[in-house]
Amino acid sequence: MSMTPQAAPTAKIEQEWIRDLASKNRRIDGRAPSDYREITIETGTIEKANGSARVTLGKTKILVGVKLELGAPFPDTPNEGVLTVNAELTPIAHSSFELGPPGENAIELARVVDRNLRESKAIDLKELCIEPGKRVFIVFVDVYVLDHDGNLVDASTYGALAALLKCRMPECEIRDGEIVYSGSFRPLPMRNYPVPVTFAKIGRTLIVDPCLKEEEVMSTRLTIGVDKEDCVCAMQKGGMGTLEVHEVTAAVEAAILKSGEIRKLIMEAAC
Amino acid sequence: MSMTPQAAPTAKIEQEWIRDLASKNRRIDGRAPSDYREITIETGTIEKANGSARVTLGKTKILVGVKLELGAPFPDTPNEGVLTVNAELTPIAHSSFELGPPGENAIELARVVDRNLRESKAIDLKELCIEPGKRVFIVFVDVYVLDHDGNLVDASTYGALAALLKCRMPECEIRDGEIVYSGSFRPLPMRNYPVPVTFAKIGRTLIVDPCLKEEEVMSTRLTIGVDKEDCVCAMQKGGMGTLEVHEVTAAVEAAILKSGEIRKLIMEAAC
Amino acid sequence: MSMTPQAAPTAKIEQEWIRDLASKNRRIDGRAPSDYREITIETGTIEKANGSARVTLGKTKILVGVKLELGAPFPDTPNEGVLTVNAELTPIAHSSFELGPPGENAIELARVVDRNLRESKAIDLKELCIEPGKRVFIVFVDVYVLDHDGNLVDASTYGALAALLKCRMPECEIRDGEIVYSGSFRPLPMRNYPVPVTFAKIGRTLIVDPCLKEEEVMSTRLTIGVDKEDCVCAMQKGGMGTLEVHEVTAAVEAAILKSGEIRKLIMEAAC
Amino acid sequence: MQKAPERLIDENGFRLDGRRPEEFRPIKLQVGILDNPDGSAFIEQGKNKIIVGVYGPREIHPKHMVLPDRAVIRCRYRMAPFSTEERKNPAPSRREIEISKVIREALEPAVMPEYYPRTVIDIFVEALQCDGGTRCAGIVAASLALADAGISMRELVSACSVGKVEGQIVADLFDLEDKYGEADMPVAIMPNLNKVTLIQMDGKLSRDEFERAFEMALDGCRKIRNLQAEALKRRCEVLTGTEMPEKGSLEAH
Amino acid sequence: MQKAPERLIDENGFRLDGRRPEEFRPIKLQVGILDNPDGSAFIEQGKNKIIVGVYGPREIHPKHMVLPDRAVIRCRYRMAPFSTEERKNPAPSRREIEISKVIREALEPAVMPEYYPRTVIDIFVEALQCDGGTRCAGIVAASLALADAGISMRELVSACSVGKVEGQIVADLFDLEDKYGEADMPVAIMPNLNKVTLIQMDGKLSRDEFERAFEMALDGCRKIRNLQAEALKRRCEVLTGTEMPEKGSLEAH
Amino acid sequence: MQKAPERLIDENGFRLDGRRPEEFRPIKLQVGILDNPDGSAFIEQGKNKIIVGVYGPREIHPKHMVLPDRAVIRCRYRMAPFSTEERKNPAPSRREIEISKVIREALEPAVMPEYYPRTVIDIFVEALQCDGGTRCAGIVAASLALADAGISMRELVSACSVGKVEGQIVADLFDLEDKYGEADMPVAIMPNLNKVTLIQMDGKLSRDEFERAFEMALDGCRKIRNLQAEALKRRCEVLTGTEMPEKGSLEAH
Repeated sequence: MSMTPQAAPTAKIEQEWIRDLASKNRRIDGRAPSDYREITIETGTIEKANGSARVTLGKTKILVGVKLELGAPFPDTPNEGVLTVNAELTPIAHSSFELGPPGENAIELARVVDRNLRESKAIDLKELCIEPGKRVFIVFVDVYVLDHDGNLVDASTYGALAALLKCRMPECEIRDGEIVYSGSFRPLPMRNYPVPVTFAKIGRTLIVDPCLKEEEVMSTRLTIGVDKEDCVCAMQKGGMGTLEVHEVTAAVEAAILKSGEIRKLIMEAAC
Repeated sequence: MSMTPQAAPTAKIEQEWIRDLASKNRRIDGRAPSDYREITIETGTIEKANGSARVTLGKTKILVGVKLELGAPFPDTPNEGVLTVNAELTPIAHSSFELGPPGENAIELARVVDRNLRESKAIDLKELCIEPGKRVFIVFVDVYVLDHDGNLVDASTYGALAALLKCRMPECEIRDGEIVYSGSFRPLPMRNYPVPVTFAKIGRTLIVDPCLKEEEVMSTRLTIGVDKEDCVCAMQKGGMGTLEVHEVTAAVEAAILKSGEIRKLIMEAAC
Repeated sequence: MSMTPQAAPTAKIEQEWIRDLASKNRRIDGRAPSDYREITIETGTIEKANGSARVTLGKTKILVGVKLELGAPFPDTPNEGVLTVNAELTPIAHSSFELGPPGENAIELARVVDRNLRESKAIDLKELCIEPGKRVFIVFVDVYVLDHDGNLVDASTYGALAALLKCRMPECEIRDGEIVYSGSFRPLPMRNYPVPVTFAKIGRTLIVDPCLKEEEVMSTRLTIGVDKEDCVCAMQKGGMGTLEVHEVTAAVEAAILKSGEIRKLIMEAAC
Repeated sequence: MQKAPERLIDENGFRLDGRRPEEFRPIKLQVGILDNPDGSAFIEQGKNKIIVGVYGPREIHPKHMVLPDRAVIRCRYRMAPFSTEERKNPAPSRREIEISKVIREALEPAVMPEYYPRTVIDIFVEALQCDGGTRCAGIVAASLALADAGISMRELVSACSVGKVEGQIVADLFDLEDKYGEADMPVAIMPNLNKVTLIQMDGKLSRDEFERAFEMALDGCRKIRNLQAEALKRRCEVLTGTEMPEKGSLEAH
Repeated sequence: MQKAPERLIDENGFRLDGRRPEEFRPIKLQVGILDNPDGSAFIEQGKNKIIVGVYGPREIHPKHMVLPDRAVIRCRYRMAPFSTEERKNPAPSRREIEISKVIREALEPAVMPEYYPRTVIDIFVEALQCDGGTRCAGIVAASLALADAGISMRELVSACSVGKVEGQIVADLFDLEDKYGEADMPVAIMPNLNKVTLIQMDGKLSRDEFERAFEMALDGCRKIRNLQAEALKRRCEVLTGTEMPEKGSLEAH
Repeated sequence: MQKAPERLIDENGFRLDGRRPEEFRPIKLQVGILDNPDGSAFIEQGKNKIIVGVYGPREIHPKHMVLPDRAVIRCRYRMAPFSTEERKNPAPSRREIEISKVIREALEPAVMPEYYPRTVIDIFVEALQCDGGTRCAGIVAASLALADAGISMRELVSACSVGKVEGQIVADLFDLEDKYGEADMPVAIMPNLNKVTLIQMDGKLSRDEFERAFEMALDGCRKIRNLQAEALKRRCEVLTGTEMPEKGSLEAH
């Protein structure tokens, strides 16, 4: 059951200060409203995964592992592989993260990452079919949040995209009903590169890439996923506040601009 | 773990009054001890279900949906379809109903509905077999309680019976190991029409069809399911009280009489 | 999540007394440090199981049932049957045992029993294969603790071993892809007979076979499983205390000696 | 199992259910249809059938969930096992958990929880039959149920979904269009305050398409606002005795 | 896997286990066989083997479950994984949950919980081997375990099952008869008060058959009442030192 | 799927990863690599990659878990879904539950919980990649994370695994050796106090083999103790400003 969250523990006075700065288009770490924190992306961290990437976004640290497994397709898409995104807010990443099955925040995170990848048709799932209706590759994208300083959606999606770009799938064919692996590997059939840009509304100001303290003050969050053709492929409003109509359209415009830079960064890290 | 329930919130004085009335064979809503509240049954409410029915029993409101799916038979009955009854006490139906997996009351409700249908052999499960040992129809009967004003067992079973009577199963056959649907539908093979009659013991009086306030006062509940041949097909005593031997036999006699009227009503609604 | 347990409810003064006795190599029930309580083993208690045994170790009472079922092998051992050990600390066995899925103590218990059987290669799992990669026997060993007075690991493993020694598996073969049972039975292919010996450290004294009050006082527990060739096949340290290096080696030596006696007792009970 | 239709819009511009691209499905609304909840409402929108019950403000358990200066709002969106083409497993799905959250966040801005400190307001959205756009329909009915429960609100929340099907921007996608179309975008607003309280999007829209779709959604919400007001008015008339419709029917007026 | 037997009653009127239709299986009862519980009992009835432990009256956790004027009674019926033909999954089944409830409700009328306000009495029924009629056997043993724990009771609860097999009313069905027979009816009473505390029925009985079966069940319960009294007497003798049987054995006298 | 290798030690006495029997894998340790936890550490040992975060001493919820005279220590060992050859299901396995317990019990003797009554110290061991001996590696890193959090400790806990492969006693088994070898024995000690805090064994060792293996493990732990001390020293230098390495990297020095 979804429930009004407890108020953030940040001191009121610090919250006031963040709001005050925002009203002057300024931020606690000196960034402009449209600035991202430094993004670093390393790939291949986890050798046992088919693909992996480690992303830092300021102090936020994310690890993504991609595993391929054989399994059955969904009955209504017998010719397609399966994409499964899972996210864990590990308890080391923040003192408020709890043990147990994923809560609504982890589920929303996984579903927004999934939406970006799926709706932009980032992976050509048809090419993951080995035997129609029977055996396909299942792509497990596991997002592991290790240190939480805000904007998990963007960091996680960048990591997932980088890990997928680096992912190698084993070549195989069916002989006499049995799977035979050739021993060689090839990249996943990546067709699109969705890049979300996340905004936080503090007072009347929209900023991008909020850090955790900014998230604790923001009234509303808006994530806009943009694909390689500058089309919007995913949107998600979060938080208990509202948006003006013009804020939404302005955010879409800004996201289209911003996503290009970040995409370049991801593509470089993953080649 | 089953546990003595908390006392009902009804005011003591109102409880006294209900007991007092009962001792004079009277009831808060003016009914005689052997009177049911008004029963209305509508079918076809849920077009996406194979069968459905909405029952109101006074202010109690129940919705039942029946879905057919293909699946494997139980190993010890390879030639029979499968009947599965599930009941949910949705949290909108009463302020005391909790979220989460079904508790003992929901489970008992489902099992008594199931017992009525199964033990009276209401459905000829053998006719639901498509390929012995491999593929049969699974009949999912889902009872959804929407507004709780007592006597959920009777309302739910009436709804389940009506929904099953209205249920349409797709005609199909096996060709080369694959299921081929003809596109036409036929009724389920209904062979019996069990009708439970539920009694509540208040003081020394047995009444039928208790409303919620009566349930909060009753010491004992007794449900007697009667089939179309006036045989008893299910019984269930509930509550923390006792019954006299003659009360049980009197209830059986009364149930056999009463069930006939109600069966007629259900059959009319479902044709 | 594993967690420091609450202190035992035994009175401090009794705890002091037990420690004091231990320092003089004496015990509350008059045993010497190296003495086990009386062990009784009965087999065949549960006729519906393929094998069963009831063990009493002083006042500790354990029941073990073994069931064989057909199932699929693990993908990486297609020619081997499957051994599965499960343990339940039933709530009748001690006032502190809680309902619900097995906690860490029940899981550790099951895993140490499992480790003794598996690592000593007690069962030749290859002989449980019926159709490689498809159908094998799964051996379910279910340990049911009925009365807890300490040293559950030893009692449970002795019970599991006795039940397995008494277990009868149905003879069967594959004809035209179907399993055909001959109707006759044979023993499980038992190849080894692991016997754990459990030590408790109280103060600086190591005793064997602690009763519950001794367990509540001990700082450390050490179980050493010994196979029929006097090799160590399993070890498990428990508790929040430490062991001296020489204590470990002394315990191994003592366990090898002790296990022989106990093995004889189990073998006698199970023939 | 449903099969993918060959075309979602025919050569005359009609959709599979006969609607024009910009046409919304008819909506029936009914307020106050259950006896036990403090407020309730029912919405039928095409084949969507959703019933919402609200309990509260009431005491909260366990106590540590109390917020000292406002009501806690809880929301659960739930699909009945028989609500979909294939039977839905009764265990809560990730989809249901996410939708519960976005519905709560779409309604939070309209409620005035500071009036009810240390209490909880529970919103139960039961989707009895699902045919596309149920989160929006759920929000529309939940607004009414909150009002029926007498909870103080700044404004009603109205919601609808728009999207793209075979290259065209269309209103109010039903199930097949949602599944096989190119984009789906649920939007909720407080129409008289002109504030967006929900926006999500799945699919692919150019910036221009997005703006046309967004405009269509805002228009749709405003129209639904009128239907909501009418439904509340009918409910008031019932309560004040002006009219006496059949109480408790799942059929809307 | 078990197969359906061709006949359940042979031409001489004997059942598969050699009993006459009206014949009950032999019952062995033992009281006080476990050390840790406050009360315990063991019943063996044919192949049924059930052990019951009672803890209480004791403190209740969590505190909000307290009832101010009486003890809470909790009951769990549980089938061991090895108790049935096919291994039972250890997760609690719906069957076990229902039986826990009906056993509790069968025992509640006999206990005097008003003597123990603000406490809990826990009844754990562990079915070690199941062969038909385990809820009745569990009630019989639970009554004894409650008495062994020194809980004040109005009367013992006695229980047995009757049913119909191949058209005949028969007593005390075992597993195969339960499965392939025509009806099974578990009944529990407080014999000296002549009150029914449990009645359930599965199957098909005409009114006349029902009355004959019910009468047979009442008779059976009264006989079991005598066995229960004897078992308690033996326990008393042990406790007062009159006799000293092997303590802790799962074998009954 | 991995296949069983034909040999685990070649004719020249080298293991599959090129090590000599008595040779440990290289270890990289880094302390203080996460911002949110009170203490953190990272260990890389061959392909093992494990990160540990410690929170505490902090308030404990729920309150009834409080111990009046000491801190509660909680520990969770967790394998990431991508950490193993086959993807690991995210639900906690019995293996993880057992390892959480033995890690906690291996660390408890080193911590001085009596300094922090009524609080909890949480130790989260996240195995990001598993290649044999992860419980030992986790203990090594957890010790450092506890120290980094400023928790008072009697001594560091050092740990390593030894075992038997093709008849030889070998140090620090990696995954394939663990799986296809003859024995695996994880050991943890407080080296300067010479106390064993963890010992487990799976497999088959004669008494003589056990003693040689145990000695090898004790030696290994003492060497790892030095690496731990160095890692803490580096961390101190960072904190006191002597040196400024890249903070937050998962790469160890």
